[in-house]
Amino acid sequence: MDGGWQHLDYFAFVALFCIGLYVVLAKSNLVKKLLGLNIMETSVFAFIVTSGMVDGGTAPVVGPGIDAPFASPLPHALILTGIVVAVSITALALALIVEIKRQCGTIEADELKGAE
Amino acid sequence: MEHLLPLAAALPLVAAALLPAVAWRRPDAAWGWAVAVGAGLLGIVGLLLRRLLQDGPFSYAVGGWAPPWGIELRFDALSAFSLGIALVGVAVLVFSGRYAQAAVPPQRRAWYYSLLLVNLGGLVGFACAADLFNLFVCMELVSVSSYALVAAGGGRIAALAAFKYLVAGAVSSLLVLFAVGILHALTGSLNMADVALRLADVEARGPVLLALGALTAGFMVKAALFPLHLWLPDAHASAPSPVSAVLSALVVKLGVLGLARVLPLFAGLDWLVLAPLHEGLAWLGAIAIVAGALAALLQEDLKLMLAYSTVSNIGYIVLGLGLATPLAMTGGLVHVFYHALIKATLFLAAGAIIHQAGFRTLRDLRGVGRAMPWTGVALSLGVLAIVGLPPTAGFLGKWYLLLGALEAGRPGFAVALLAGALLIFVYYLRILNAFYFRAPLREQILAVREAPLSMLLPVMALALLCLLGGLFGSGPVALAALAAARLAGGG
Amino acid sequence: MEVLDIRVVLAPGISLLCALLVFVLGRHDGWRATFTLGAALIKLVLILTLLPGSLEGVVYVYRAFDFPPGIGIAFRVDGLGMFFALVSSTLWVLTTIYAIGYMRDQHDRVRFFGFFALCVSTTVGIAFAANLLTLLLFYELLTICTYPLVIHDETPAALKAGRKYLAYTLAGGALILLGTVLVQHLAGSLAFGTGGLLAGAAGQPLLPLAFVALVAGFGVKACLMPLHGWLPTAMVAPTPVSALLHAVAVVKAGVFGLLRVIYDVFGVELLAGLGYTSWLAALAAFTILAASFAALAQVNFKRRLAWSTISQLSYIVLGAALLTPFAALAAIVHIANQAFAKITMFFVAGAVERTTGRTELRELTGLGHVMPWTMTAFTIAALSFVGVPLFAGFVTKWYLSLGGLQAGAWWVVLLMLASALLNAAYWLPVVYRAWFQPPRGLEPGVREAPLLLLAPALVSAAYVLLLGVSTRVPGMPFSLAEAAVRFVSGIGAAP
Amino acid sequence: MRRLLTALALAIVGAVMLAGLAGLPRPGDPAAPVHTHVAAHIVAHGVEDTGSRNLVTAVLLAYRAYDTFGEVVVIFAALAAVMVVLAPAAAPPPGKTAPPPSPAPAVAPSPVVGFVIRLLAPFIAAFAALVLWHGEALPGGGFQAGVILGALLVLLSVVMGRGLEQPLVPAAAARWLQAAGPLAFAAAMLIGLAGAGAVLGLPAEPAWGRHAVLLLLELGIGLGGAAIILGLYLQMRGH
Repeated sequence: MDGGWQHLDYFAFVALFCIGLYVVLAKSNLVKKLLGLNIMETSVFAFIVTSGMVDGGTAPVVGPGIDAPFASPLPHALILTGIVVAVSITALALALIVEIKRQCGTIEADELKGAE
Repeated sequence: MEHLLPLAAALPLVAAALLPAVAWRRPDAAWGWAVAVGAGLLGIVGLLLRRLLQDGPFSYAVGGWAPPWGIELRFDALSAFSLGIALVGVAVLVFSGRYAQAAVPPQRRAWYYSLLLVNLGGLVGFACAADLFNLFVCMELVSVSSYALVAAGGGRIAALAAFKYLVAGAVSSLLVLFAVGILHALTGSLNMADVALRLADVEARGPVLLALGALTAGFMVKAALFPLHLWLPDAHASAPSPVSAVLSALVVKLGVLGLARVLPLFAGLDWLVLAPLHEGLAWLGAIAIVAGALAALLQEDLKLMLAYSTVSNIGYIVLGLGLATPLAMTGGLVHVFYHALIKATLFLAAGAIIHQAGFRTLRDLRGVGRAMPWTGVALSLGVLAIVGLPPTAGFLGKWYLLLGALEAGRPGFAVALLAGALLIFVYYLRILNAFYFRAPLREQILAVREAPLSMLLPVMALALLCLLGGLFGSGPVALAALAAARLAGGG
Repeated sequence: MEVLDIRVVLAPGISLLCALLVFVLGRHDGWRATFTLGAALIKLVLILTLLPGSLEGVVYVYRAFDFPPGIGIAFRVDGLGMFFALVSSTLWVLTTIYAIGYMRDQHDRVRFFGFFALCVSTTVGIAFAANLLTLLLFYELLTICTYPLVIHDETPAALKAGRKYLAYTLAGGALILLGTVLVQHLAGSLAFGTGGLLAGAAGQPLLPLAFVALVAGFGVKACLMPLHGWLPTAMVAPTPVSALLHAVAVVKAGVFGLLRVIYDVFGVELLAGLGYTSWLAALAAFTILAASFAALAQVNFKRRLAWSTISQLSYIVLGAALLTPFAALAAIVHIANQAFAKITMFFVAGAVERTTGRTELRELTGLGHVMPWTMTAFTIAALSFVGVPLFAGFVTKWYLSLGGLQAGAWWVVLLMLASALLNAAYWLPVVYRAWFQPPRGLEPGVREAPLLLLAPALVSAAYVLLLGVSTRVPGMPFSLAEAAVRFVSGIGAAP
Repeated sequence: MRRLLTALALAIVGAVMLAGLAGLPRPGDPAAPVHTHVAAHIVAHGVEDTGSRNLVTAVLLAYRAYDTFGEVVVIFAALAAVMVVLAPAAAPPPGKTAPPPSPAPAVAPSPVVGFVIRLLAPFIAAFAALVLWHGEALPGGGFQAGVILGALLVLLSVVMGRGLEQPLVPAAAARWLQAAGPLAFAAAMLIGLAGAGAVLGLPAEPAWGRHAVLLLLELGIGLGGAAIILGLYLQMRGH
């Protein structure tokens, strides 16, 4: 807690995370739930990338004439993986929504509960 | 020889990707391919296990990059759960041969086997991971394949359950990823041993607590620990039976193993007292035992009963982790392994019965035990084992948990555990009564035939393991005690 | 002296093998009868070969499985276990012959005889258990194996009785498990034969809990009031099953477990210091009287037998709770005395029911004229219950009184007298009416019971007489009981 | 009411998270452990160790190649998952009409769009190749190239009206291409085992060996990714 708030970036992350979680919990439409999930995912990715940045740094590509401080390459690699996972889950979720729509005729969670 | 460790997970994963291409011209080849890969996995795990028993835990630096720069894999006593994964995996794959013909539409079948292999590979990778992010990736391999497998059989309930499972699973995965991010930001490392070492020097308390909370919550959802179990019953009950077996026997254990992996990270911190967390886990576990058993008691659907019983059994395991004495944790971890075998037996036997009879509620299935004597024997053995009757495998976990509760000076938990066990007995008795001692309601039941050999064989083999696993259970117990000692000793 | 001997596992193993054979090949009546009877005889012979050694004080042991690691499923034949095994395997032969006759033309005979054999296998397992966990294991298995027998008729009443039976016995099993875990926790071991596992644990706060859990757990099957409720309900089972429940296996497993708890787990010295057993003795005394009064009120033959069993079992509990050598002798001997007398009664009840269709006590009137042999057996058993000298029951009452006096509890003598009177009150009138009143309302063709039903009853009745008169004959059960008492450490040699 | 409670609960969650995160090192602080430990090692030795100037690539394909392998399988699993969920069930559920087989796109793309895309196609493909090829030296790499190539294939499928029954890539070949990523990694595992003595290691000899391995991996990831994206599109198009 060195001297007050130097963490505004994290504030944005928390706000995004909570918005996403709210959408997941409160929205009835399954597509909106999925969007909320994506917002949450984005927020976590942003958090991890943020934690790897450095003041005045550049992308970690070494070459002639580039030797400033580099942003940590590790979070970038992690987040690339994370994004791929998120995309995969989104694809699967969309497929499930299509299937639910075809089988039940609706994608509203409230109506689905009644239909069960 | 040591190179087998990275290949254990890689074999099913690569084979999974190749399977649709291999099976494109010859759809029948999919099953044979999958079974062969499962057998190969079992062989590799067997070799790894032999080395573990001979030389103790061993590590592998993938790509030759020494930890913490690269990814380390580690095969220790906790990783020995791989044996359970491989055994259940082979049984499920063999069983699927006939079952999938009826339950999975032909155009989905190759993909179904492919996803099963991805699932098994991810599980083995998870059990052997010594790197936080690797742990996460393996968890996602398991999760993505599990969500989809739930819906593999088709049907509206399955699709809805899969979606529910997906949302709960994705949020919990995010929590874990978030915690991994925090730990990385605090220590600059991802290797678990390294993180634990460097975390001890971290002064900031807030982020550490937040990471601990996020990890615990995330893995609790994965483990379906009461009250975060709501996604489980529908998903496990509506999936095709072999998938239910994998989910209930193996996939929920991910959460428990994950907890057992990450909690020691925090053991080196002087200021952090884990006792309240343990206390909370113990209570949740005890409540889960009773609540899961009560919920199971109210079910009429055979597979829903089994699904709720999983909630109850996860309670046993978590109670063991929460009591946090060596004996209690031994009990919990032994039950991780044996519950996998037992629940797989039960779900596969139930699957065979539902497959042959075409009914799935206890009322409709009355009298089916006489029509399918061998499957019935397997199911009965599984029931006796899950109830924890000596000398079956299910008793070992219960025994050490009880001793552990006394060791911790908490006889109250021992009594709760016994009460839960009695409740469990009551609802399994309903199954046996319906199958053997009640007159059939449906006349079709009388014409039901015994399951085909490819289904019967894996079920019988697993059932036999439930029995013999208890009688010759000193090996798993010794391994669990080893893992428990490491956990209790602070990693 | 401990001797490693494979016969110790063979004895329960033979019944297990028999059960498997019956399940797999038992569709044919002849084969099934051969397996069952053959196994019963082989086992009896096997146990008899162990007898001479046992009488000399040899303890046979065998360790089977390391389950759970460090404790193990192990077998050990000492005097007490030998006595129980001998009684149950002798009775198994008789019950098997009887059951073959009784179950003719019944449904699901394969299942019946399969589980029947399993029950006996587990009973011998209980008798030969070398530690508390092995005892618990077979005790639980016995519960499971008797369930299909209790609900054999599959009527709603049978299923209800089965549920009640399981609810009681499984709860009891859970209590025993709790007690076992407590003992392991307190003593660090579960092995019998040390004359008191918990001897070093005096003063531990969990000790009373362990005692209550174990006594209540075994008390369920021993029908200690108020845990007796399942037994009268379970009377819906076929008669051989009732015989099995009452005489051979289930209830005896309960009292046997209590004896183990008192003599081997806690030990006489520790219990004498703790004083818990005076409560147990009081409870047993109450059960003896209350169950006798309840028996008086019954008009159905089998139900009166059920209450009589509850009363008789508490003789054994009382004997153990008094903690004196004579009382211990009475307790052990009564395992046999009650078993043979009671099984005679059940054989008679079943024979009468199968031959005449009669199940009520007043319907026995005059049957002595039609079925003299059957009613002779009945009379012998009744006199034994009353405690007439030269009959088996007298031996128990005599030594129990002596044991009571040894313990300074003079009220035991009065209790024995009162119990004898009550027994007389509910058995002798039946005997009188059977012999000295004319038969009423019998169909003309009714004759003596068929040989398969009659012979076991007569043999066991003869045994009742033998037990009563042969207390000084070496090699008879009584001498074995004496040997057993000598080995129950802390009690000292019987005279 | 329920929404209010949810919002309230989330506000608490947010507050807890903020309070926890406040203790983290300031983002951008060069002295933070993120920069001084593993990352510092990679920055210092990455080029020398792996031969890749792009350190993200070095992490992805060398230091943490095992994770990337898992990631590639996750993409494949996504395809398998969508296939398992959406592939037509043999018999339609009773009471429901079978879905119409692969309906034509509701709006036919205008000829202008079609022409422009066909015109651009070679350039897009070349761009994908560039991104892939330079993945070791510039920001970019297999994943990015795969996405570009996949998008191209999807666009072409749209304008040419190609559906499941007549795909751009023949189905049998597509199955192998979809497995390209895991296959490339499997090959790299064996090469590493033979050439470097460790699964997924980079061979020291010959000099071009490790470049070849990295390129192989990039290629596998790119082609596999593109094939999977096309497969996903085709499967979803039917609905």
